[in-house]
Amino acid sequence: MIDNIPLNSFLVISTLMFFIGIYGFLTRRNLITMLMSIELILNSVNINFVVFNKFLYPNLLHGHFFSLIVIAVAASEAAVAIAIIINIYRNFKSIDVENLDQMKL
Amino acid sequence: MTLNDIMFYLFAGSILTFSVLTVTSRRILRSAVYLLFVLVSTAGIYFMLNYNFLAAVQLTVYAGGIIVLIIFSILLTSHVSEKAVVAPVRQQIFSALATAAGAALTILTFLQYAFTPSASPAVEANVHNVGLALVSYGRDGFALPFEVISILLLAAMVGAIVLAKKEKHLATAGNQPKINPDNSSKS
Amino acid sequence: MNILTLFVVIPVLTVAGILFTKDLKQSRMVSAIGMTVQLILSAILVYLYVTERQAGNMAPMLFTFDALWFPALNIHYAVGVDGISVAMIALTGVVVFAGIFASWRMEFLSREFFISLILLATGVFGFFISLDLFTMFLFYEIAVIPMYLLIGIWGSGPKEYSAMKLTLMLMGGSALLMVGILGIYFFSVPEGGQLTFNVLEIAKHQIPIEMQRFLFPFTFVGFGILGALFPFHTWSPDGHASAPTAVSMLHAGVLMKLGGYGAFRVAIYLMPEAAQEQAWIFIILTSISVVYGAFGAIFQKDLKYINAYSSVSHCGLVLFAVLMMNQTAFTGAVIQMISHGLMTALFFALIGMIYGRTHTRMINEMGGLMKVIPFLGVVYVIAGLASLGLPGFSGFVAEMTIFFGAYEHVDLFHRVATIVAVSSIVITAVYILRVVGTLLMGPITDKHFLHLEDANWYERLSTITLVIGITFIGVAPLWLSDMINFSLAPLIEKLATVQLPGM
Amino acid sequence: MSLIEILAMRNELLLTIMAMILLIIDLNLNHAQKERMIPISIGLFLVVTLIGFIPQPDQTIFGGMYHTNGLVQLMKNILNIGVLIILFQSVSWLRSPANSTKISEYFFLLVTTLIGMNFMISSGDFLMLYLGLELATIPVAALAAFTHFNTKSSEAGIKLLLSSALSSGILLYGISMIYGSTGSIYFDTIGAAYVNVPLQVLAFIFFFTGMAFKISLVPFHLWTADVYEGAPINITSYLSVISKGAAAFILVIVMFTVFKELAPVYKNMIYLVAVLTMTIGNLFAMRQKNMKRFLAFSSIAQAGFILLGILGTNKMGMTSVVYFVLVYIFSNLGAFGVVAAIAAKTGKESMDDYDGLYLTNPKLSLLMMLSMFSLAGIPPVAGFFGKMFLFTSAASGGYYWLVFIAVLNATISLYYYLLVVKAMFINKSDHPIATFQSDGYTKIGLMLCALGIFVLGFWSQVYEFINNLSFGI
Amino acid sequence: MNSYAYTLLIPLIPFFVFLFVGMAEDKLKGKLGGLIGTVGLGIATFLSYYTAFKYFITDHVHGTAYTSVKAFEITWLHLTEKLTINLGILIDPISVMMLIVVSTVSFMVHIYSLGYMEGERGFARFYSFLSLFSFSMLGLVLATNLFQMYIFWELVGVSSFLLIGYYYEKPSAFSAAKKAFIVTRFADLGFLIGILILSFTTGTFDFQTLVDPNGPAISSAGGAAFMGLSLLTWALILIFVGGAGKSAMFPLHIWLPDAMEGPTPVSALIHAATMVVAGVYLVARLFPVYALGGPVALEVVAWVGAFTSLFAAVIALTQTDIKRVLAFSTMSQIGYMMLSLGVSGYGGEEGLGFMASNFHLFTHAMFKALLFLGAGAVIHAVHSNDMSEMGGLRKYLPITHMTFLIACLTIAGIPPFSGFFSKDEILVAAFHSNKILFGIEYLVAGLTAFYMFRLYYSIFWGHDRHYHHTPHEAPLVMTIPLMILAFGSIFSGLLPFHHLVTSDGLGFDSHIDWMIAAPSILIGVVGIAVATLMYKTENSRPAAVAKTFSHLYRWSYRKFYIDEVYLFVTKKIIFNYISRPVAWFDRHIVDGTMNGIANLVVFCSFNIKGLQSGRVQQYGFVFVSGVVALVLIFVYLL
Repeated sequence: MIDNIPLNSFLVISTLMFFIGIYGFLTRRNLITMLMSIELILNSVNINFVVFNKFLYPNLLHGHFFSLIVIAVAASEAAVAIAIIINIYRNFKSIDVENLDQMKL
Repeated sequence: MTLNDIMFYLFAGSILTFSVLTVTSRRILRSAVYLLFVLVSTAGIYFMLNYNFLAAVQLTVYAGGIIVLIIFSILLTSHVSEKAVVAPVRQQIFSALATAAGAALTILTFLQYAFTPSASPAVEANVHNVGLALVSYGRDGFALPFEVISILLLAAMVGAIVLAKKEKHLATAGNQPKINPDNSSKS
Repeated sequence: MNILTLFVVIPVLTVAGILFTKDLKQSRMVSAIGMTVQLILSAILVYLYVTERQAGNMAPMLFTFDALWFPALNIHYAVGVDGISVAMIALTGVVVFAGIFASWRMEFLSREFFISLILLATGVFGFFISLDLFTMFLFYEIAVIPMYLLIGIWGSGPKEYSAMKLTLMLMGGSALLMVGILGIYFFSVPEGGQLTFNVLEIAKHQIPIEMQRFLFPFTFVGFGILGALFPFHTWSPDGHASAPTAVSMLHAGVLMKLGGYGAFRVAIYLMPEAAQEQAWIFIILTSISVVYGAFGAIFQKDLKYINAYSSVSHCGLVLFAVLMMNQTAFTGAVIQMISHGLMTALFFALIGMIYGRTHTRMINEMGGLMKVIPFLGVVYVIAGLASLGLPGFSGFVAEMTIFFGAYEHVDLFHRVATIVAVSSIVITAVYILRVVGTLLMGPITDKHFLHLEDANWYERLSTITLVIGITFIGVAPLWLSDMINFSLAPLIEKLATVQLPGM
Repeated sequence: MSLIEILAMRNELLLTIMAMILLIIDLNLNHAQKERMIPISIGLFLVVTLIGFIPQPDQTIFGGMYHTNGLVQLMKNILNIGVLIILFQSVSWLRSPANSTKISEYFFLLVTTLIGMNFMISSGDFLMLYLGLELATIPVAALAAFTHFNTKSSEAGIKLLLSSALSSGILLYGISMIYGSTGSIYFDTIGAAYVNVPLQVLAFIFFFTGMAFKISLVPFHLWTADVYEGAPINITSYLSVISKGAAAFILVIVMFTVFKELAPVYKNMIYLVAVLTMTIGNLFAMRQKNMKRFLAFSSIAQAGFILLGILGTNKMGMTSVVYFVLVYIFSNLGAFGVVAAIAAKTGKESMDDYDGLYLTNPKLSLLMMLSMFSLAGIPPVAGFFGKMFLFTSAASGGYYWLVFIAVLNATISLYYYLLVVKAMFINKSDHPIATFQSDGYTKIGLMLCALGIFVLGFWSQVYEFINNLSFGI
Repeated sequence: MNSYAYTLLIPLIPFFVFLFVGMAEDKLKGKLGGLIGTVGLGIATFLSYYTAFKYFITDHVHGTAYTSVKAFEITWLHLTEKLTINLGILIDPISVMMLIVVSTVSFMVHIYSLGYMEGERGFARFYSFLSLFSFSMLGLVLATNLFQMYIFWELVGVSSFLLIGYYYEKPSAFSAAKKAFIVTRFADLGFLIGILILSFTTGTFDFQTLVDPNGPAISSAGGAAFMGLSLLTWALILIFVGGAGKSAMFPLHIWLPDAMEGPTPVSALIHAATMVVAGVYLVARLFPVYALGGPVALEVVAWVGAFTSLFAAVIALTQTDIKRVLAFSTMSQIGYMMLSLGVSGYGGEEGLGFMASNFHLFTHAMFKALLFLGAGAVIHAVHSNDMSEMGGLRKYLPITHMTFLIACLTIAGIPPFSGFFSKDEILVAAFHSNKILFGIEYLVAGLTAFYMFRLYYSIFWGHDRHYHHTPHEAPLVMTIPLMILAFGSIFSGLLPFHHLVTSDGLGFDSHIDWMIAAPSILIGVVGIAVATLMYKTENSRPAAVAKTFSHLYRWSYRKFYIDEVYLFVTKKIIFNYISRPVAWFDRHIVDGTMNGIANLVVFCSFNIKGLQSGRVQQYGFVFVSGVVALVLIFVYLL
């Protein structure tokens, strides 16, 4: 279907997306946006898996299933994360990551 | 340029644009919506690649589930109009540098590598094949991860519940001994 | 059971026994019994060893026992003794015995004190009986670590600092040692053989010379730190000064000897080629040690510091002798170890006893003690005279043997080094007499001293044991030197085969 | 697939069943009865642990996704014992009113993470590895954030979760590259196809950092201290011992099998990381006054030592790593156990509070001292042997200078371990922690540790046993 | 074993006395300890005389050379393959002669001390030390080899130390003891190094082998050279340094005057008659080696001896402490002996100096012991050492006076007293060797006569001082030794030394050379006359002389400031400029480095805390940077 689009285009996109996600993780002050950055990262990984599967190794569905599992993991991660974030909001009345420095040295 | 190409660049463009917007927008709710767009665009690419099942999952679980969860929590924890505090410029610059370097190195490496496609005949990722693989326990079957992920989901559920559970007796017990007095560790 | 294993078993049993005691009286009793048995056992060992040798047993090690411990790494529990180890064991037996009696009145946490002390002794005994580098290292560390508690808990002055410094420096030494030992292990046999930690096995082959060059400094300095090699000796003055009496005794008397013994048994014995090549560096360092320690001692005011610096000087002489690498010097090194062990233990015992009475160790705060505590005074003078190498005491024998051994080298470098080392005998006399003069002679400086009591029975027992040891060796050294001499044969043979290009 | 083959997964199956049983029983208990969960859970877990010791043939099932052999089974047993001790040690904490309503959840989450680890170390492909890793992390994050009223706890939870998400993102990206360059997610297939080309090295590095995060190697360790300090103490010990041990184990396995062709490259990398880890970990640990934080940093330094075993890339290396992990579990749990016992009774966890502890609580102090010595690698306790063998395997690769640096670091670590000893034995205090009695569970837990610390070293059969199961490149 | 085996008892009896008395010190009441010691030494003395009789008379075949006999020998220690330390007893003319000297003087002192030390605290201790000294000294003279000699040399040193410091509560006494010990120890360093060189050059310690004129030791003299002299010469010079230390040769003499802080009998025994001549004995012992192997060394001996004798005599002129005067006189006389050895040749008539030296040693022991014991009796009477507090004592102390006068005449070389004979031989020997040395000795002879009679007149003549109580003659137990020694002083000159003690064992004929003797008598008489003139009655002449030669007088009085130089060297240089910097270096540099390393670690530890900020995004940043860095390094750089 889109065989004429080079593999590398996908890879560049996913890599960029991956590092954008990391950038977001490193700069967003809000815990939820950090979580969203994580989702970006995972999503870029998924693209990688899917694209590799499709373009290089279409005989088996390894990448496909890997993506599937990653989505599920992402969901459970998000669930727990949000639970904790809400907990934090209860305690701090804020979810700014900068407030989370009670422990340092 | 075929329609497919156009579609691809459209999706690719939207993925990149919205990704950037997600991590830069100062309104959290908007970020969430941009993220939704990214995820939907990704699903579009999956569709284009003919991985319909995966695309569907992407839409339902990711876009439908996670984003909704996130939006709920945003609504719970902040005002809609509230603008997010921006990280200091220094932090932004350094992070940008590090990530840019990382991206450059990674892309460079990718481009250097000569990927060799497998010569074996392709398997279509239709529901039949996917379903079969999910329950087959031989080589290239995914029954085990499929089972294990259920434990993970259960555990996450229990974990989330346990964390979210309000403790009635604690609300009243002001004299509860604090195991970690907050000032004790600021050394 | 193998007699050598008993040397480890008895202290362990003693420790176990102390665990069941309730107060000072009981725990010191158990310790005294245990260590008396140990002393007797040492005497028996000497006797058995001599008889065995006279019966014509020419094996390099006697009473050997070998049990495979970690088969995968070929680690054995291998024990065996030659004349040198027998001598060191006897020394340890005497010093530990005296140490127990010197701490007869250790009121504070007495059980713990005796346990730590005897654990230390266990390590030392274990070290001397080991033939396997691994167990040797194990026992070495066992011996070092109780030191921390002993100084830290029961010490005086800046005890935490001293204890920490001592422990860390010695452990730093064991870092070097670890590299050395592992290196030796991996080159213990020619390519493809079963690697071994056994000293005797390793000695059969030559470690590749490049490896020796790399490993020798590690091993030698590693042991050298324990033997107070300049400039790694600074743990010693502080450590001794802060340690309680018995600990100083054991430490200076026995533990520091681990350094000399190890340098000899491991560094030189297993890597003679590199030793020959690199000896000159360490000869310079040890010559400095010898003179430097003595000069350092002149200036000190604290009795323990004086003795600590004197130990630096004397132990420097041990390493100096070891590096001379001939039969006479080796013999001298061993005798010096024993001699210094006894003398310095005696010194520290006396210092502890004097300190217990006057509550000061500063010599300028004391004076005229000979009149009030004549017994301790006389013994102090004896110790001093022994320390400055008076004939009739062990120090003389040791020093002379070392000097003659060292002078046996015909080249100018060795001879100049020897003369530098010889000159220490004058400096030693200076500081010893300075102490004796200020401390014991002259009028009594403080009227509180008039009410001091002379030594108790246990103090007498402790000191007299050591004095007997010192004089016995000093008067009749032949048996000892012959015992050592015989055991040096394998090493001398090994050294004789060493051919170095361009040397 | 026959039933017998399924039984190869007996650990995971039993633990899953146990988790389910816990949930079901919990539903039938009212608030007052929750404490009954403690003996039930520990009893069940004990059964699982014991069953683990029944010998079992080597098996590979699910087409290679899951495999088990003697070594893996041994590792699972080690983890089981560790968790058992942690369960014993957490009893008094669980009984406190704040937690008594959540006892079964605690056990449930702990057991699920253990299931994750079991899957992880049994994994035969990267998918299971990843899944196990996540299963071993996400519930722990929930556990770390377990104490609601404590803000630090929540903070620890979110820090753990976010950092680990980042790291597993990177790890996943690495796996995707591995997949992209080899076309498989199975270890056996990949191992045959893996060579030293930039993409694959890059993929390996991404993967390695993800694992390094779990083992908390420098510079991927920064989450450790905060999380360890904030989390409930039993979770801290769980993280520092069980998680770390399992991750280190699978890392060694993967490096020895899948990435064996990269050995020349990763040896240098490990050299660098090991030096950094030991040094930085020590430098941080030196100044810590909070015992949990202190142990956190010390465990970072310990992780650096583990890397030494990998450098040998031989049978001895693997044996020494597993052996070290085993010894380390007992030593560290001994230390954590004492800290936990004291914290549970008095709420004190600063080193200054330990002044004069020996005079009031001699047994705890002795155990603490033994643990410290074991961690520092001082004979005759087991830690000495553990460290010694790690050094030996590094030396077998010719890394003498690294051994030297490592032993110097061990010396530095001795410094701060001795600080604890000093506090307990030497320092005087006007207000020492009063003499107290711990409950029976804690005592059993502590005694198990003491036993392990003493016996494991001298009992050479343990090492031999491991050695017979190990393999090298 | 041979017929001399019993000689083993000679040193061993005092040794066991030492052990017994020393250990049972507290239990021995009254004079018991002293009596035991005296009896023990009496036996040893008897055995010594028996040995002398046996060796010189019964066992000697007339006309043959005296041979040396090893009475006893055991191996004490194996040093190297060749070198073995033996302990044994060597009987030959000089050892037998020394045996007589040592045992006689020691026995006299033992008896004398029964009176002199009466009532002292630690009376038994005194006797145990005396016995220890006797043991060591006897062991020294009987040594069969150089190393044994060194062993006993050290023991002698320590017993001297103990005896000088007998009044240990007096700081001056102890510091004198310390000084004596350290100075001689310093000299022994030379001795030891000399032994090292000698033994490795010759391959033996044994005297019999060493001194064999045809043996390997001497023939190997041409061995390796160092700084222009052969190694053997260096060895001999260094050994002489050891001897010079014990014998208080310039510049190692400074301990001797201070050593007078010890009890007077001790001074008589150790610092006049026996120990201080050990240096002479040492050179005499090795004389063939010196004479044949290292003439240069022998020359050094001669010049040092000559200079010391003059130097000490000049100092003795002005001292006021009677014991110090005697001490300097001792130095001067030992200088004579050294000189005599130094000018001697080997064998027959050539060896006159050797014979003369031993002869003088013998006579000097008698009269110097007598002088000291006499001085002791005086001090006993007036409780002071200072000449200015004495005067007119001849009427209170008649026996002491008489014996003292005899001794003075003897030392002044007036015939027919023994000193005349021995000194004459020395002068002859010097005359034949070197005229300058000879001249010096003439001068010294005159000075000796002068200062001895200055001493004599100051004590016994002049008017009475204010004594605390009327001085009275010493008890019999003290005067009898005086009389015996006076007898010895008078008559020992008649002994036929040139037949008994010669360099090669063979006797030779010797007669008094009046060409030399007469002027020497004259010089002696002049010296006495001047002294009489100045000191017999109190007058202003001494003060006038002192004023005329004020510089010389002050230098002499202050002993040429040698003590100050030593003090400067020890206190300033060693203590302040070596020890203090070493201690400082140790504390601050060596220790400082170690602490510095520790501090550096702590410093680092504090300075990396920014890394652990508690901010999870920074953690992430470090994480990502770490990944990037690893990628950069291991993918692209390596």
